[in-house]
Amino acid sequence: MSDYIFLIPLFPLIGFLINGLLLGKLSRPVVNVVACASVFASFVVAVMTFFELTSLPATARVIEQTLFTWIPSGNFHVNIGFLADPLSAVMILVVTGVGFLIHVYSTAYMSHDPGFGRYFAYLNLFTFSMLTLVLADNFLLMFVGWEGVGLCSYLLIGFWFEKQSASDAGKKAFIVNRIGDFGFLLGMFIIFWQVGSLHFPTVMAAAPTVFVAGGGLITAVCLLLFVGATGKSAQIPLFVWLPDAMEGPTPVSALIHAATMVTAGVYMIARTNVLYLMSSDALMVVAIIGAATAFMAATIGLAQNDIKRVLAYSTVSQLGYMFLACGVASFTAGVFHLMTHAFFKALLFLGAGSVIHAMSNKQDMREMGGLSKYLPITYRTMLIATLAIAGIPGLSGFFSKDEILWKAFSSEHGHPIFWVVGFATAGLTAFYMFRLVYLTFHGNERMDEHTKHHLHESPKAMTVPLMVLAVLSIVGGWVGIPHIFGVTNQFEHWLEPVMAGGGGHEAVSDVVHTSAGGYGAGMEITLMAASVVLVLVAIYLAFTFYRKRTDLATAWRERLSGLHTLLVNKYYIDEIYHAVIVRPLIGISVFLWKFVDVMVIDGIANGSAFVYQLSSEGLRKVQTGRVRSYATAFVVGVVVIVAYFVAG
Amino acid sequence: MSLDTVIFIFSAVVAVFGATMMIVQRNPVASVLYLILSLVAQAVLYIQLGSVFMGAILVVVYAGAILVLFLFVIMLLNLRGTEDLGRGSGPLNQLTKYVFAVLFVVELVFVVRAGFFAETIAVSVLTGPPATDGFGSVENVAKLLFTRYLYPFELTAVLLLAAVVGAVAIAKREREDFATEEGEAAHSGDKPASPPMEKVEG
Amino acid sequence: METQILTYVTFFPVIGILALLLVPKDRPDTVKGVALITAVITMLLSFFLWGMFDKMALGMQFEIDTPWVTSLGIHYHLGIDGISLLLIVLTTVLTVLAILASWHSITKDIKGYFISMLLLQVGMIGVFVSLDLFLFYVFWEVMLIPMYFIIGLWGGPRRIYAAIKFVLFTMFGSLLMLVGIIWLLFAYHGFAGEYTFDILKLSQMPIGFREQLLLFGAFALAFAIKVPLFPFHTWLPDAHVEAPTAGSVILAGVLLKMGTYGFIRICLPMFPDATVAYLPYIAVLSVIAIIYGALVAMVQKDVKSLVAFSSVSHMGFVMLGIFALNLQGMEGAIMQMVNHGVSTGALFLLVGMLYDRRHTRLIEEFGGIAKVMPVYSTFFMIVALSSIGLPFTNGFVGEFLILLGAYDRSAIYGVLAASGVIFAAAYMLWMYQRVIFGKVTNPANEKLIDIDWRERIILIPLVVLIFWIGIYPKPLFERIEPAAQQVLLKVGRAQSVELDDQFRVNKVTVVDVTEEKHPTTVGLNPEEGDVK
Amino acid sequence: MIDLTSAGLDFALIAPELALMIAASVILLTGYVKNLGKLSPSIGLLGLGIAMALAITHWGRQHSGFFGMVTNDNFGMAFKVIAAGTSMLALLMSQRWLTVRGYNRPEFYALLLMSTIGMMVMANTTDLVVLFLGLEVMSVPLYVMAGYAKRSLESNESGLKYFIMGAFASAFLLMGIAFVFGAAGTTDLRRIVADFTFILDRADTYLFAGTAMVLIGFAFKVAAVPFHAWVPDVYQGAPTPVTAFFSVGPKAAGFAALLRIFMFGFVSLEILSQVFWVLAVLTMTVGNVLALRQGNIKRLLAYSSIAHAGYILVALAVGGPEAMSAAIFYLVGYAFFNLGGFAVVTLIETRSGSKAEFSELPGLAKAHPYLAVVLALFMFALSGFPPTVGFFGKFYLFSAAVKADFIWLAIIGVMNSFISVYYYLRVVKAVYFEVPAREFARVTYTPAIVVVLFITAAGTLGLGFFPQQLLEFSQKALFAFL
Amino acid sequence: MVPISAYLIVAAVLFGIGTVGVLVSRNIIILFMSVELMLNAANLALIAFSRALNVMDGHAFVFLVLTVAAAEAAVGLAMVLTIFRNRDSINVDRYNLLKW
Repeated sequence: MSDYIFLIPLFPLIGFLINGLLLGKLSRPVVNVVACASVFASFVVAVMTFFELTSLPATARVIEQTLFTWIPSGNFHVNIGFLADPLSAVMILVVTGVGFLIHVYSTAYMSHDPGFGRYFAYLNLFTFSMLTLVLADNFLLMFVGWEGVGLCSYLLIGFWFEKQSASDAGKKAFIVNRIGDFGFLLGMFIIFWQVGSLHFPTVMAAAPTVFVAGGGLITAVCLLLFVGATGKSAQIPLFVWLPDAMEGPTPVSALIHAATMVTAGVYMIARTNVLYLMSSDALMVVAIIGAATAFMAATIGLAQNDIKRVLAYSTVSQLGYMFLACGVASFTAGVFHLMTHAFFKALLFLGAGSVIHAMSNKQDMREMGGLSKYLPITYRTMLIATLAIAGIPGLSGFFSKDEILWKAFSSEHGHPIFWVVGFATAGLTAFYMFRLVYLTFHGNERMDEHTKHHLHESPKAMTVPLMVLAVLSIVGGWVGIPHIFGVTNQFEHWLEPVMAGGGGHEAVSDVVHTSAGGYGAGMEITLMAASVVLVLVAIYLAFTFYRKRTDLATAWRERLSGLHTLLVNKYYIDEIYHAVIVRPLIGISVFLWKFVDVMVIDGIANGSAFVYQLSSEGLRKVQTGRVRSYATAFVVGVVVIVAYFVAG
Repeated sequence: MSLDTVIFIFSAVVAVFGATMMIVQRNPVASVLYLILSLVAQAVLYIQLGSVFMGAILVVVYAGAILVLFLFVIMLLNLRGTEDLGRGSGPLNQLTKYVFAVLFVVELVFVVRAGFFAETIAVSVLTGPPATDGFGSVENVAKLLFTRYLYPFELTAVLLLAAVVGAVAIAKREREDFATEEGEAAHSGDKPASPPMEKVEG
Repeated sequence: METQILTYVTFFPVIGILALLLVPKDRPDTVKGVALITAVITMLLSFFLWGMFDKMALGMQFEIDTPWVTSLGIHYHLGIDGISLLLIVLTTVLTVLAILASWHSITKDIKGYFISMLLLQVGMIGVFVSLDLFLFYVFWEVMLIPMYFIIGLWGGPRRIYAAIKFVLFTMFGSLLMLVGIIWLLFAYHGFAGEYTFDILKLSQMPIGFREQLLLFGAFALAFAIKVPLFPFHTWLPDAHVEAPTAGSVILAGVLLKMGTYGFIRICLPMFPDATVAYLPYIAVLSVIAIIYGALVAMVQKDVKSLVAFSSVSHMGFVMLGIFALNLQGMEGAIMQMVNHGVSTGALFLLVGMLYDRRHTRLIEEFGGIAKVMPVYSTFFMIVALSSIGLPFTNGFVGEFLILLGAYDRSAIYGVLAASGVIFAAAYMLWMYQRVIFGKVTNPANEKLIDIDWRERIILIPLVVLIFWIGIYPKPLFERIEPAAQQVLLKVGRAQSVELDDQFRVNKVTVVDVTEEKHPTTVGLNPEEGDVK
Repeated sequence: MIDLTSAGLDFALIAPELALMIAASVILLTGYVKNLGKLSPSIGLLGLGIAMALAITHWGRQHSGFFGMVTNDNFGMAFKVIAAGTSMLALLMSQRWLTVRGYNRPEFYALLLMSTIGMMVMANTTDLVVLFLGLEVMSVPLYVMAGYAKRSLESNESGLKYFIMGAFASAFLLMGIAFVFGAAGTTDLRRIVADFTFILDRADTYLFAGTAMVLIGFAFKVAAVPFHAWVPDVYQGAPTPVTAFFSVGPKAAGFAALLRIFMFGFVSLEILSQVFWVLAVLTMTVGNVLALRQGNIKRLLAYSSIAHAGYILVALAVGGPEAMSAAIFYLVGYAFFNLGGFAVVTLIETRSGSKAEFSELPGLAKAHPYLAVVLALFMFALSGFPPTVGFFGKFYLFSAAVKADFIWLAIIGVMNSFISVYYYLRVVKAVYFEVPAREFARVTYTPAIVVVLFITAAGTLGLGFFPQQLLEFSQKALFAFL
Repeated sequence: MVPISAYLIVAAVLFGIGTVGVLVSRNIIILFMSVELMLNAANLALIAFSRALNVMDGHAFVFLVLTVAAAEAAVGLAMVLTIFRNRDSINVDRYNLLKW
């Protein structure tokens, strides 16, 4: 009985159709119920799927289902088909689970917005697309979900379309994503013309025989796919859209731009790990981009004052971690961090949402402070999340992040430099996250009276999801406790069948993992300890700067003003893109239109017409109306013709 | 140099002279007279060529009838070349006219001379085969006209009829016009050149 | 019924025209009614055609072949394959919608308008069904006249310029085509000893390489102008901007397809070697058209001319697909022909609806429409997305296959053309943002009424098509695949190419395709055609 | 083999001419008798009808008489039919126009008939003398008709110009015939054909010069560039129905003569093809280019008729039966749509104060939708749009050219008809798209003109849809071509 | 013995003069007479040729041509009459209402 997977994406689709087609005809509670129920239903199915998979033997944990043929064109044959295996199982659980919580949260958060129907329709559509993405059994269907989520993020970012900035951000997100999709498309083309199919199992099976390992072609494929990933998962150079995406409603940021959609890139690389393992160059690139993004975003995060933007950059940074993991061929670690990150980052955003909710839609942390006593639950849950992301031992973030760091250091694709970068980033993360916490919840209350008067803890519908997520952010990591603590890495073990040796080569616990680049367990412990220490230091610094001696913060800001402005302005990357790409493009277009089109081409057409008219005017003058001149013309003709005859 | 030649040269010169004078005259009457002169000279050439009858006809009909018609018209219109024809066309224009006209003459002459030099040509260098008796006589012309050229001869009748009808239709004064009812309304009086006339006309 | 059905489909509108002639001028509603009924019946006939079409069969179906002008071998030869079938249905459907769309917007000389509309339909369907070159040419030209009047009489301020430009551009190409047609006539006579314009017979005839080059040039010019391919596209924006809504819908929806259809039906099968020889140039032009159109569309101030330039870009895709010379490209191109008809048609309809309300199409005049016309905005969003080729909308299926095919022909084409996808998103969404999103700044927009039922009825079928083709295009593919294979097989006749099992035409060589390779080649050498 | 030079005075041979002559005489005799004058148009029609019928009865038979001066063959008959038909339509058109202008007098119809006689004479003879006389019989009445509206300065001028140029041209023609006579010793084309080679090497220069001037003489009649200059002036000035007649009748006759002389008589001079090539290209191009900027419809149609003569000259350049039948086909089609166009103009001109300027057209579509449609039809036919006979004619013509490898000629031809589209569309544009400055003065239809419009329109469309019959006609016309 | 071609040359010259007359004379009457002269030149050629070929067809033709000339003269002069009435001028160049 494995033919019910299609229900997972179907339910949200139904929800979307109901809410979408009957837009404005349904009462608010009905809409809420439809929306949440549909997602919950697919969550249930997802759980069932999960357990069915567990029931199967590890090697046979694949459930495939083909609905119908989508595009049949010669030997190009693509089905609407779904595939559930451990990897997608993890994803659907995260998507539906976290998704459901966020739906619930939204019912309260959007309770005052007139466009709630539209909102939930979009949200369901998003869930549908995301599930299609993770369940697709071929690249093209994945691409469908891939673009689908892009569309939804466009719609949801621009949800408050009357705000110029919002619609701008939406457009930006979509177009930047398109650039990524462009790479994805080309990747697919190569795969198809090489393998003759886009079906995942087929491709993965055929890849080793079709492609030369380390060859240019496979590298091209991986890199092109990775371009897609950078677009979707906001990596350098295409990360610019994510911060702006914060224009959308906060739950949207939580769901799309933290927990699920942005991780699609990671998922896709994990899904195609077979290909990536065949091209160490591609892996190298992925790792470098990942590390660079992680560090850069973290630095920017230091200087942001908008609470959501801080979280946004932290998201970018965390995604960088995941790519770093993939880049060092430790896809398991990547996916693991993906999951934990989904928990705590969703929590953080929702918390931020509740804060903004309470602050009557103010987002600037400089106007906050001391909120802990007004929003106790929010405060506590967010604190947990912060600890988790900072990597305090025992919480989910710790395990996932440290696995990544360790792999970056130890894996044969890894390199100490990666570790160093990751290590530094960990410190930065801890610092800016605690900066956020202190600025928001501690210290004197900087908000104006009016806002202060309205401060209140959010309703149950919002706090309950917070608490659930808090729990998850704590325990979420325990499924992946590394071997050194003498337990099997359940998570790695679970994903093993999907990974072509990637996670598998050191999966079995009792194997002493000297294989990991020849480093011992001792090393791993040391590094772990080091990072913990660094994190604690960072937290202390944040405490001193933003709690104890705020003057220091300002002092340092003065001292490093140059650097500070650079960070505040996000390295001026938006500006650079605008100056280097957008502006010239517009210029060229105008030139093409006004000059090439109007002047050259039409010029030639109308010009030749004009020449005819002119010659017509000229010739008319010959027609003087004097009969004798006609006779002259006549005689000229006679002379010529007679001469011609007589001569030849 | 036989008498023949002398006559030929003389009449040829006269013919050409008359023609030339005709076109350079300002007074039409004079040019008509010059044309008559030229025609008479041509008639002489006809006769030299053994076409006595046609020569006579040329003088009688052409000089006698057609050109008189010209004179008649000239008198009718009372033209004495007094009208100032204004400046003619510009010098360049004139030049081209003359150049091409002359070119044309040269061509014709060349054609004739080419025929002249061609050995195998039927048009013999000399005056051709001796004229068969009665060549160009009235009888023979008549025979031809009423046998072989009967049809064209009849056609000339049609032609002349058409010409007469046409000439009348055009030249006739308006007063006694036949015209249908609406027709009457359309034209009033017969001083056509006057602008109001044009208006009614237009 | 079955035997003559093509005649019925083609000429049924004539009955409508005759009926219209009898209707007095001062009864506009009757006129509209008659026109609409005629169009609907024609549409139903075409559906019937679709139903009876045997998707398994290779070659032409419902053929009718009766002599017309015997002494020149001109036949009244009709017949369709999957490609024509799709385009016919598209034509009939769009005509119905176009007539509905002009219900209120056309006020002056309604009778003449609908007569030209139906006449136009006859011409268009005729082009798609005729298998006789002469007939093809006749329909091709006939269709100019009603379009000339539609633009010139019911168009915008610069309508006269646009109308004349449209006619002259099209004429210019088609006249050379005429010479080509005549040449073929005698070439075939020299080859088989009979006079015929039969496309199927003519495409059996081997033609010398140099002749092929010239003939392909003659035909390709006519078709390229119609498509329109890059340097010949300038008539399109003018025609679109000035034409009334329905005119633009038909123009973009069907007329442009006649060009690409011509390539598929005539140029490729008849001049395979020339096709291969010209391939790089046309492919490059198509790529230019894709990017050029998109870029120029981005900076347009008038929504309609934006859509017009987007058509240039989209038709560039179609051309590229055709000249990818493989099954994917070809089928993608055919799909894209339909898709473009649907999406762009819908876009023009939408723009028209806005124009009916505001009598302007300048982007800066609008903004915040979503607030006042939510339903409209939703439709607009869907159509815009299909036009930028979002998966599960019709646009994606075609574009993807085209790009797939083009990539196989040459990676460069694939890459460059695919970049067009990005620009498409850019100009479309930017326009959408400026028109629909934002606050209502222009007071004139404050009390716009949302679209009424008539307009919804116009749009819903198109939206249904958008998703149907996007999600379950199988029925269409089944019908076009045999046809596409036939075309590629014909191209495979070329000395210079070889076909692999997937009908992928692999270029072998062009240069050494010369006379002696064609023992039976008929060679009138145009160069010697001067004074003699 | 019948004796083509029989002396038999078989009047059956010239029955059509006789019929016309009788009709003309009757008109002239009864014309000024009270109340009988009104009959003269009908009498004329009757005569033309009889003549046409007689001509048709001769179809397929082929014999000669009057000492070989008259030769009946299908070719001649075809052109007789064309001539008769043309003048019928012209006659029907002219009545109304003349009446309004006050020139409705019987001799007009007599002249029309006589000039028709001239055309018929030209059509069925192989003797240059008869050809010359026929030309004169045709032309002299035409001169008069051109100047027939004698109170109109334009008409006077048009008549005079036509006369001067016509006489000038016929002088050249005469000189040419003289030279041919000098070279061949005969003026009968059949004799010339019989011993052509002999003549050629006996007196080639004479022959060449003669041919050249004969060619010029008829090139003038068909208005080939550079002998076209008179056309616009004469066409514009002459009464519109007469112009209609000019634009078809004499052209057809001229082409009959040209075909007869150069496709039969001097067919073996290969130099001809080149000359006609140049003439054709010049004529097409100049005609079209000049027409682009005309403001007067009659003048525009005049230039367009020049251009059409150019198209037909293509056939002469190409040569061969295909081309000739194409030329005949085109002439017939052209007769229909050109006369139709002029009929509309005539109708418009019957309004007082009208000079058939472009500025008078706007509003026509509103005032007379059907008239506008018909006019548009003729314009599209002139520019060669399918499914009109105009398109098929061009198609047939150019296909003949392509068949004989004159591909460049064909291309130049189609390019020219492309240019022509522009100015024909200008007319349509003026009629339909432009807003009238003032109210369009309504025209009044007469049965006659309606009949003309109907016939021409029906011919233009019908022959476009079903050209087969006309094709066969034009091919049969060359049967035993002499 | 005068060679025939001499006559022909005379004819040619006369014809040429006639042509020149048409081209240069602005007086309509003289212009007509030039045309007549051209016809006569042709006649002279005909006569000469028929003499040379010793066939008399030329004579008959000339006879016919004379009638043609007469007819033309009649019609032409009638026209001159009319136009002179309307325009009070015999200058051909003045008759240019119709142009371009």
